[in-house]
Amino acid sequence: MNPWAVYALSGVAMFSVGLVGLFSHQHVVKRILASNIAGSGVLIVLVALARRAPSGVPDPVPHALVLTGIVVSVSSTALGVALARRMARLRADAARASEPPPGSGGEGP
Amino acid sequence: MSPLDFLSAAFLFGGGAFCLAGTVGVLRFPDVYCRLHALTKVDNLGLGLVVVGLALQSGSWATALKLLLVWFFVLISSAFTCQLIARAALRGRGAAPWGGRREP
Amino acid sequence: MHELRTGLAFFLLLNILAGMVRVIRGPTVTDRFIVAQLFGTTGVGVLILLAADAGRDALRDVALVFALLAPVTVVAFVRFAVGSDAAPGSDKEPRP
Amino acid sequence: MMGGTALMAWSVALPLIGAVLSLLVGRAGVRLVAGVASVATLIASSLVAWEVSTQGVLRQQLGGWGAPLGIEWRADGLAALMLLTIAVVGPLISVHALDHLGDREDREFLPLWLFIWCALNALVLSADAFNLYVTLELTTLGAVSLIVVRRDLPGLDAGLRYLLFALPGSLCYLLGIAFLYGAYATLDVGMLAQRVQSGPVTWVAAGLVTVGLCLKTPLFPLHVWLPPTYTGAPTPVTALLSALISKGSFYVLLRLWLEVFAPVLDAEVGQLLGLLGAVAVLWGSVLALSQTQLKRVVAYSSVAQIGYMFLVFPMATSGARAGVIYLVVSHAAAKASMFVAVGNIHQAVGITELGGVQGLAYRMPFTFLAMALGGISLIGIPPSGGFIAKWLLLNESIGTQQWWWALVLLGGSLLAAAYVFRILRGSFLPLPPGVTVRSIPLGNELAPLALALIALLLGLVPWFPLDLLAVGASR
Amino acid sequence: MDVLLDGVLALCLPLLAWLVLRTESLSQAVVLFVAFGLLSALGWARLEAPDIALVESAVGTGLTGALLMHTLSWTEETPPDIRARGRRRPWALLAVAASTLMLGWAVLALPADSPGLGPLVEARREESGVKHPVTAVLLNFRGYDTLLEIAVLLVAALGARAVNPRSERPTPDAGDDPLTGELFRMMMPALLLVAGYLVWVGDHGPGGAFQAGAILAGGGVVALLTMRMGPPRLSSWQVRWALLTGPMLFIGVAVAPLFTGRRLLELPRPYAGTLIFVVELALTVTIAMVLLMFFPGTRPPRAGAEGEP
Repeated sequence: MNPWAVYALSGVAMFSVGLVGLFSHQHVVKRILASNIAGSGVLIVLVALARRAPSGVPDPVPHALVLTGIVVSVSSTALGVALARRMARLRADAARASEPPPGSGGEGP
Repeated sequence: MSPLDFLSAAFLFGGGAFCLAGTVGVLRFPDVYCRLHALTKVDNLGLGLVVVGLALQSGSWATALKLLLVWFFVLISSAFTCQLIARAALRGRGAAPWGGRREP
Repeated sequence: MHELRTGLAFFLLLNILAGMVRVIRGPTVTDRFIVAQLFGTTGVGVLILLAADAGRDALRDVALVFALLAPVTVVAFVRFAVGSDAAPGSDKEPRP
Repeated sequence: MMGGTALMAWSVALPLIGAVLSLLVGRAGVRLVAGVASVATLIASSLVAWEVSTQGVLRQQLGGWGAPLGIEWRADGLAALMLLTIAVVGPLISVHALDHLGDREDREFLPLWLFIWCALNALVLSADAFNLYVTLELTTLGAVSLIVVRRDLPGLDAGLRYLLFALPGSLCYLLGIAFLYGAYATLDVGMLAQRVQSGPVTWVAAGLVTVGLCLKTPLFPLHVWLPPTYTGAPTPVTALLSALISKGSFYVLLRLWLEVFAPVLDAEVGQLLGLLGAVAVLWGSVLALSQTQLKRVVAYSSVAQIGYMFLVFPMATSGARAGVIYLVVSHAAAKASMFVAVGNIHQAVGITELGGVQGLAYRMPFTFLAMALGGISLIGIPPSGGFIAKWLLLNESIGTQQWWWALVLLGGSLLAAAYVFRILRGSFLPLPPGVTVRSIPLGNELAPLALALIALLLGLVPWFPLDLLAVGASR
Repeated sequence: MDVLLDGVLALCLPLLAWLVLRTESLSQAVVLFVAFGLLSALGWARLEAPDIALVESAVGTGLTGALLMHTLSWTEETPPDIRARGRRRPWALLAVAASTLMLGWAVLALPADSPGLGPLVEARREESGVKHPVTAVLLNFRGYDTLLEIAVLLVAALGARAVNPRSERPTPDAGDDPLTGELFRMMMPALLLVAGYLVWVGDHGPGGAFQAGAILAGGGVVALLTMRMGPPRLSSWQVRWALLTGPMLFIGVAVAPLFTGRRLLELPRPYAGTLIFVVELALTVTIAMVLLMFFPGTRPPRAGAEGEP
């Protein structure tokens, strides 16, 4: 069996695992990882399609699409992480502001 | 299989053996610092032997040099990695070195 | 020789999968990170083995990039592990 | 030089140049550069619309490469009308945003809005499936960056929620496109339309594309992210989201469905989409009635209005197509005017509860006139664009013997009337003592009024848009 | 043996993905995700996609790993109450399994040997001005996609930049040992060399602006985390020009043919190759700057402290 089908099926499986992870977890970073994994799954399917070419030389168009896809996926992952980071900071400040630190403690004014 | 191929196959097997040793070391050793030792073993010798094995059968000096370059960079980063992680483990997270007693 | 190289590549892949056990079991973050570095190096090994086949010389560039960028993650880890109180942007950083 | 096809290129390139230059000039000239770019793009878009109405469908092969290899643009009447809508509604919202947001925020709002404008123009013109994915992603990331422009906790929560719901939508769409490319070896929508045959690959691809775009539009079962995102985001950004950005993914679904999938898939799938639309209409309207927050009422009304749009799929005739596009355009204007009016009220009185509207009609006449006119268009009372759209849809539902869609239309209009009047009722009561009403700049009050008048104009002068829509209508 | 290697690799990618998402502790998930990035790079290598393996290795292990490692310091492990709700209801699992089977069925229904657009690209590759087919598609046949994609990068950088606090003053850091300084001094020349090589080789082999930009960003991250460089701020004009020269050049090249009656992005045949190379060079700087902007680093303690660690 031409190996492309194996990789395509594995890509589809990764896509499903990613989407399930995305919609079932609550932890923000986990959900961002899940969307990145689902993205990798779709891209592996695209490249697996490119390798079906009988002439042995893979079809370059899906490769270009996947290059664009990876850049888009990295941008959205990095943006998601930046937003999650800022939200964690604001929540920490809000939590720290709401209950005053017990003693002088390490917390600065 | 010319003698050169035999030699490169031997190197490749050696490299594989060291990689196995490194991995088993990382799995089996009791604490962070021993595992670091096992990790760098894979970098230096495991990869080194594989690189030499491939360089022998690559047949062109350019490829051989490029393989050595790859190995050289891995060596540098492995030296730094080992030192940095050991220092980080000792100071930051305070992982106590293994005191020699047999773990349960 | 192709069979030997691919076989060794497969063997190294099994090494990587074996390393997963330490990642799952590893008590501290440092252990897990060490295994990540081990994967990086073993991955370089697999790539240069695959690169020896005809027409796949570009995989050596991939191995080169892996080797070069390994320290980036290490430095990030060190910043996280050493100065978890002083790491930039961490919560416990005393407000200016 | 200024041929029709070159104008298409300028309508996409100008906002991109404007965005990059406004980033480059930094703090000083952002408003100037953005203003010039907006006016230039408005002119380019209207000229493209004029060229399409006179010369018919415009095509352009980007980079000089043919269809399967390169990317092609196709501007038919639908695309031209969408270009006009974006070019008119968008800048009006951004004018309002300049005063509504603080000084620092509008320096970040303008470049992002120009990027989104470029993405929407590119999306409307493009006839290449993967290119549509890139434009959808550019719109999504632009929208997320806009939602968090205020850097406050609700904005960040809204932005993350939107990102984590829009990403899987784009990925489903991309996987559907991957299957289509795998089966038919082309990404051009026109060539796909010729090559697509019924088969497992096409069904799965159509399912993925539909689910992905319904997640981004959003259609009823997948709409859970809409209310919290619309209320968390700053109001002008919500106006942009509801009026233009959600229309982008619906436009892609409409184009792919009517041209590629409809002839191949059997009618039951269209009925299912229509059914989901109908449920969305009832669900959105009922929830809009039960909300206490002003913004949430208008947000749930968006869920309902999107439900109307999906009624086009069960009756895939050219009349229904014209009706639903007319609904899209008039909803863009009307919903934008309502959200901008809500922004004014929030700025003036600072209260977001429905009760806070009490007695403001006298103090903020233009804002409430705009809200009333926008409400008329949402309900579909005769002189408004909404009425024309619902009238066309009613005709089609009777014409194709699917009378139940007429019931949904009428029921939805009734519920819409309920929640619009519920908002307006309070504003005519006497002003409660002790409520201080800050005066808001005239520009802020005129923006919603202009948007509402556009929705009204669409009802009074329907023949130009309808003739434009007829250009290049496939069936 | 090849089939065995492909089979195991294709099998353990989804397994690893499931493992990443199943673990409760975040540090375990991040490390497994880095391993997942490595294995997917091997997957790209086996699928004869060296360009993508390059981008995956440069971006995946270099930047995403470091970015996620950085997240460990500010997000707590999954709080127990959320974990309980994370269990999926049985009917949802059934629906997912059914849809996955349908996707698999569709994959198997795809024609097994359709060459796609490969032959067409091969036929017209000379006209594109570059010899490497992927670069030809990426920057000439479908150059419009890449133009919009640069806009995606800029927008994401704007969003992340607006959200990362710039005013953070670093605490006097005791942890900054001379070792990382040495590492940085040794690594940077090698990184610059390899990045330049990749941009140059992009013309006739796998490589190009994205790979080179990601590698430069890797070096920049080390500089950022070892306090040798402050985070790139949009307020300084050097950063703005470095960020926007690439896009402006690319838009200029795209719009220029409109003035002579030709179509958008229609590169003149004779010097299409050089134009593409110049645009790629400028884009490398842009991509490196954008990828750096995703890092929330802090400004160096004092301007004077730039030299000594």
